[in-house]
This record gives sequence, structure tokens and C-alpha cells, in this order.
Amino acid sequence: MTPPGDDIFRLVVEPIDAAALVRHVRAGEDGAVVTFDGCVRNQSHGRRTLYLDYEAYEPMALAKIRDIAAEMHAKFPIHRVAIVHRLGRLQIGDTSIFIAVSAPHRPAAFDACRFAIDTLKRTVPIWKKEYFEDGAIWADGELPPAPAEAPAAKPAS
Amino acid sequence: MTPPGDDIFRLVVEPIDAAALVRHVRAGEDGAVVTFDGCVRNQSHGRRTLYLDYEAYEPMALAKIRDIAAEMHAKFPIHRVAIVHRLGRLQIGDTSIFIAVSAPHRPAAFDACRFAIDTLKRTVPIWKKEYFEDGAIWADGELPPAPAEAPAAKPAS
Amino acid sequence: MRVKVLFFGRLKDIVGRAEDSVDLADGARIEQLFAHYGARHPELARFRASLVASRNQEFAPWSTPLHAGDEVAFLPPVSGG
Amino acid sequence: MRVKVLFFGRLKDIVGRAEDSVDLADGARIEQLFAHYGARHPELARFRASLVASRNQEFAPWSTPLHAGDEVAFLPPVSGG
Repeated sequence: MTPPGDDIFRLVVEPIDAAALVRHVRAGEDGAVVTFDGCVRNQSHGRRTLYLDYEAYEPMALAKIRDIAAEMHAKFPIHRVAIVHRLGRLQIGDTSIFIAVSAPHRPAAFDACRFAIDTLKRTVPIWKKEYFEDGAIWADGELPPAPAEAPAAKPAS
Repeated sequence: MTPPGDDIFRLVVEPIDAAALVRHVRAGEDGAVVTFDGCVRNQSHGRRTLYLDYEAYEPMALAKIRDIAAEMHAKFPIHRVAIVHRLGRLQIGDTSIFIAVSAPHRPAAFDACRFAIDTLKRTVPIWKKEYFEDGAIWADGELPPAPAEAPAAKPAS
Repeated sequence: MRVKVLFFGRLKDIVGRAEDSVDLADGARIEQLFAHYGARHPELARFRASLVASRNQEFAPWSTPLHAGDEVAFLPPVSGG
Repeated sequence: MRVKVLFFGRLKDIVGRAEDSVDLADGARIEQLFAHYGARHPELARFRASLVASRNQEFAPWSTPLHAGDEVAFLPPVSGG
């Protein structure tokens, strides 16, 4: 419903300005804005978290986020999308991901926002390292679905 | 998961401070905050809207909003809830309802936020009058489910 | 017995007031209270099927008996949010 | 032919570098590139089943043939959000 140029996709190291993103996505035709704010929890599987480091394969991550937004516009009658992921060191309570979706009516805004975060967590090359008092680990994640192998790959010419 | 005293329920005439409500609901144990922002659209069934007036049966509306939050806590593993509805005259783009839900994990935050707005629109005694260039009408609404009639009501003693 | 009555939304426009107070016979029910206003405002009577009543801020069936001091409201379909 | 190789997350820790550049025989596929590193880093080889590869920033099957100048990345399970 909107030229893709009106959407916002960013990877940032500074804190995310959620209010500005909400102002950006909403216009007079919209009756609903749904947002998802993913923030750093103070524990993981019962261990106290000190802080996190996020890293990304940045150009590919941005391309995959754009793919998600294109799919959102194709599947749901929404207006605008903002998806911003923060990278680098994050403290407890910091927002790591903020998604805002505007739409004339609320069901599409809810469905699209949830689709965005669910898909991002499966397909966007971003990784989180969790620091605890007694060490650090790369968080368990989800393996992105890889394209199927060619059934009988011919030798490269 | 939280004493109900940590939730916020308000009917206000001034603009809603969404950022403050989001800050209120989220704590270190939370990994997700989902918000719903319902705002005044510039048209209704193809007619250009000038502005809206909202009125409420205030004490009953607040009681019903509290009932919704109690049901949210009973049904979903969430942390805190903020539900604020604005009353009086609202202009295009103004937020009429803001709901914020925090939770350790996102599915509960999404489900509870959506449950809140869907239920509020069916059960909370608030009414919207829409003003157009050529007149004003009370918006079509939803009839709250009334308790069943007593099958054979005895005369009052 | 005296009860307080509230009208909201278009019902308030029809009745021409938001609040009233009436004397009812002991044992009167919500439906009798509504009939009292319906007789004076035929347009109101036509909304009977598309409104609900509350007694003391709880939704209440039409057959609910009333007591002195009760607060009854007639509520058209809600449109908040 | 020369290709650029990127390692992320725990793979970067195992290999000890984020970026490399290698010469491969013409017609080499992603699986051969991975085998090149797996031979040097047995721990990496054990992650074969729980990583995906990309070629020029698109997910790519292991059988994908490579070309000079390609950028290949090995990506462990993602954990953004």
C-alpha cells in the first residue's frame, strides 16, 4: 500500500528511538500501530546475564530485513514498517530490536508485526553472545532454512 | 506474575504519554513489550472525518478494563499491563487507546495485547461520536454480551 | 423506591439528558424502568434489542430486580478503542 | 580463482578470524571451500550440520559452484531479535 521507500530498516549501535519510529510509520489513514520491543533480559536459562554483544553480517542482514518487509506488504494490508536492530554491547533492559507496523485496521498490524519478529529470528544473520559471571556463550539460535541442494549437481563447467 | 497494583488503568483527557507507559511496564525480567496504539483515522466508510468525541461511563469503564487485565494475567504468562483510553475531543492522528504489555517471552505479550484490545472493543462502555463535514453520528459499535436472563424470574421479594 | 438512571451515547441524545432519578414501585425490574422511558420516548423503545443495561456498574439482565439507591444505566453498542 | 570467506559467531571464534581470502580450483563448490577449513579446524567440521552457507549474501546450498570474486559466509544458527 506504500512505496517501500517509506519503510525504515536500520542496524544501529546507538539506542533505538522508538517514539520517532512510531511517528514515522503512522499517517492519517492509519487506525492502528502495533509495536514489538525486544529487550535484554536479566537472565537466561536461570543464569544471571551481565550484558550481551550482538553482531551481524550487516549487508545480508539488511537485505533479509528488507525481504521480510516486502513479504509483510504482500501478505497483510498494512501501511508502513520500521525494523531497527541494535548491534554491539547491550545492557539489561536495552532494546535490541524494535518493530513498528501501521495499518488502517488492527488485525493486519498485529499479524504483520508478529510475522516480522518470528521471521527475523529465523532468517536474519545476527548473533548474540551472552556474558555471565562465569563466562560467555553464543546463544542457541535457529538455523535459517537453506535452499535445497540440487538433486544431482552437475560438475561445474 | 505481578501484583495487580503494578498495572496502570486510566481514562484521560490529555494526550497519552506512550513512552512513559512502556517504561512503566518493562522490567529486567522482560524480554518483550508489545504495544497497541489505536489512533483516529482521517475517514470512516469513505467519509472524511473532522474529529471525534469519546465519552465513557467512567467508573464502569475502569472496572471493565480492570477485569480485562485480570483475565490477561490469568490466561497469559505476562508481567505488567498498561491500558489508557483518552476521552473528549480527539483530532485525526491522536491516540485514543494505548495498551502496553510486558512479558518474559513474546508470544504471551502479543496474545495478551490483542486479547486486551479485542475485549475492550466489545465490553468497555465507551462511545465514539464521529464528526463529518455534513453531520455527526454515533459510531456503530458492538453490543456487550449481557448476562442471561433468569429462565423464570421469580417476583422480587 | 428511588433509583438513579444514566443514558449514554445516542440514548442520551434521544432522552435529552444524561442522568435522571425516578421513583419505582418496590420490586420493579430493569425492564419496567426501561418501559417507563420507552413510553415517553418511542424512539428509545425501538432500541430495546440493541442496548444492554447495567445495575451498579455491572451488566445486568432485563429481569434484574431493583432496590432503592441502585444506579441503572442503558448502554448502546460500545465503540471505544 | 580467489574467493572471500567470512565467519560469524562461534565459527569466527573457532577459526580465529572473521575474514579470509583463498584460492580455489576452478569449479569448486561451497562444500569444498568448507572442507578446506574443516581440515584445518576439526571443531569447525563438527558444526557442518548446524550451519548454513551464503554466497554473495544469499543463502546457498552446499553444492553451489563458486566463481572468482564470490563472497561466501558460514553462518551458525541465528539469534537476533
